[in-house]
Amino acid sequence: MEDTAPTDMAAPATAEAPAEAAQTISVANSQPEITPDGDSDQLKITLGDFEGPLDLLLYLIRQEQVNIYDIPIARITDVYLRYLILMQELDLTVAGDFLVMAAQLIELKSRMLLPRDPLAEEEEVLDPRAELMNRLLEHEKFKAAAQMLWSRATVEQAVFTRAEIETDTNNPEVSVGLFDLLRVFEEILARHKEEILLEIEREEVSMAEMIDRLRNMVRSAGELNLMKFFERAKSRRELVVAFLSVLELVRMSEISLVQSETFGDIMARTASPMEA
Amino acid sequence: MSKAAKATNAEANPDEQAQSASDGGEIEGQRDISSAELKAIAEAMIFVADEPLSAKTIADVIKVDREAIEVAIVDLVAEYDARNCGLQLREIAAGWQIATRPEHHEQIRAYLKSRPSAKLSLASLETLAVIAYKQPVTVPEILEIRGVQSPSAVKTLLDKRLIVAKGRKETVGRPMMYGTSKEFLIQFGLKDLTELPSIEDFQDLAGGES
Amino acid sequence: MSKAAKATNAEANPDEQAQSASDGGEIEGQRDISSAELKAIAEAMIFVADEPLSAKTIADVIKVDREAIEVAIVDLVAEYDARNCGLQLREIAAGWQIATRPEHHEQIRAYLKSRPSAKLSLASLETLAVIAYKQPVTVPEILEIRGVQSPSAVKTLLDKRLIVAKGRKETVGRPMMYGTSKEFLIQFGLKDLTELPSIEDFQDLAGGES
Repeated sequence: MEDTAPTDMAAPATAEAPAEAAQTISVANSQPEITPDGDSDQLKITLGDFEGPLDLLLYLIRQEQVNIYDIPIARITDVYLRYLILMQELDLTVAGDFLVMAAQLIELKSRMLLPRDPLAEEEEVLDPRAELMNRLLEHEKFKAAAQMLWSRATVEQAVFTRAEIETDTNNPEVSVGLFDLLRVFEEILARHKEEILLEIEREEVSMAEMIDRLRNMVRSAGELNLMKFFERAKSRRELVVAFLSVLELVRMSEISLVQSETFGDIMARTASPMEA
Repeated sequence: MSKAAKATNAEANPDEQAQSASDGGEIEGQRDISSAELKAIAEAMIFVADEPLSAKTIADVIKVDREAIEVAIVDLVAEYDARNCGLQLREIAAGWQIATRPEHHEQIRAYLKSRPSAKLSLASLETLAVIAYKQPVTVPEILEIRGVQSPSAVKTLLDKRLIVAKGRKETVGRPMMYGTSKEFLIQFGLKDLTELPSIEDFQDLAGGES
Repeated sequence: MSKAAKATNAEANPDEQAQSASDGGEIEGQRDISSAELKAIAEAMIFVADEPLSAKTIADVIKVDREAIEVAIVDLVAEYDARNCGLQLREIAAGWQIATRPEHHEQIRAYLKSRPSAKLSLASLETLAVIAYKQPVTVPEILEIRGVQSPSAVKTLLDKRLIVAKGRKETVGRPMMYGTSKEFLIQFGLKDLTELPSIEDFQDLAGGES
């Protein structure tokens, strides 16, 4: 099932077979791995279900076996950036979220290097890492909660209830939520649009009709913005007919085309008697 | 959770296994199933089936002798009758089915009637959607938008008090205009109409893909 | 033809009526109902209901005290457990439901030819966890906690009816708030939201290693 956006990099992929990126997602125990591939310097990468930069960071903190309450920012930043580069080399789309986190880490790293303000009270000096740490801890709590939900759903899937008791099959009933209402409304609108398009397809304007239409419009107004004329076309075919009819009237010297400035609007005018 | 645990290490009681081996005989590629388990499985299967289930079908699915299933079902029927409960296991149309007992039909009918139905047919739902988003709106306008006739859907919605008349439109024929009711807000858990999700709300959600 | 309808064409056994008159107190406008009968009716009603049925609903329909129904249901649950059969009577989503036991899922799946339905992706599950614990919550708030931009998981959850809109938040842009649905309780086997373990219980797991 593919319900994550492509940017989520949710699909596991391996260095050998990036083409399999669309395979199904297994939730439990899917951890990414980086292992040396034989004798070469190449790293073999198995990407896990990284649902974003926080996920990746948590994983790297585990892998590097560092304390989440005292993250060595410089080291983790380096590993994180290395990971992003590897993902790019694998042609995996690195989502913007990952890059934003990279920027935040680099900024954090530089702040950690700054000497502390000696004038500041000891209590007021906040660890610059505190916010990141809190976000990581919060995120990890919800990851654990997600695992709990997953195991509950697994048990529930082994339980069955009785089959639907048949109701009136001619008028199948649906139970309705708020978003059903919106979805249905959108469907109606989409259906409506399709019908309009279908009708236009059927309506065919002949070359002769189009020439008449153009001639009348130019005559009645004295001049006609051709862009406006073309925009009236309801289909590709009608546009072609409109274009041909302009050429035809120019050829017959019934109209002349005027463009007052480069890239300006092109106006069709009744050909002046002098030119006629 | 314990339920999961039960499901995974569902080993039969050794005594029961011995028993079933003696009276059923082992079937190829199938672990022993005790007669108690057979009964439970047959009951569960009859329960989930959407039509009367024959002993043969059950036997085929769990790959045991049909006779074993027939014995299990006869036992089950006796159990149901002995319990004197609200359900019966009965043979109908060459199959087995769990059903309520006839003596409770009055109460069951009363329940089925009492069910609040937030359920609408698709036609009613579509009509309601048009009215909710385009109100106040007349029946001809609804027909135009939906592209299908919907006068009966309007009546259904009026009956369910989900919509109300909102005066007449000052055009030819002065058609009645409809809008959603207070009941509509209650049933859909809305404080007011501004809480209706908009198409933008939906697009924001779908727009995750860059 | 529905199972419920099948129950209609029979008369109550006169003996039972006589018996029921002898025990149990009389309720206004209602004939006497013995406790055995109450149990049977509750069971039958839970069976025909297509969603978990609350004791209150049953009590309202047959016009008896809710306590009486609750007692009957507790008895029924004990009976089901004692029978050690294929079915269980369980409390879920603030109601009662008859369901199969998890240990027979293999055979039932084999019969229904169903495979375990597609599980939610990690993205959807994490989003669902955030919504379950922080509800009502807006999409921006969810994204903030998850640290990812894609809101498509919210749409997936709406499509699967696991979450529902819960009005708008009175802040800039009046974003839609979301919460979990009854379907969520059902699919995750929860009686109600208080049955969810506290999010702080996961604190020990978070950061616990290393």
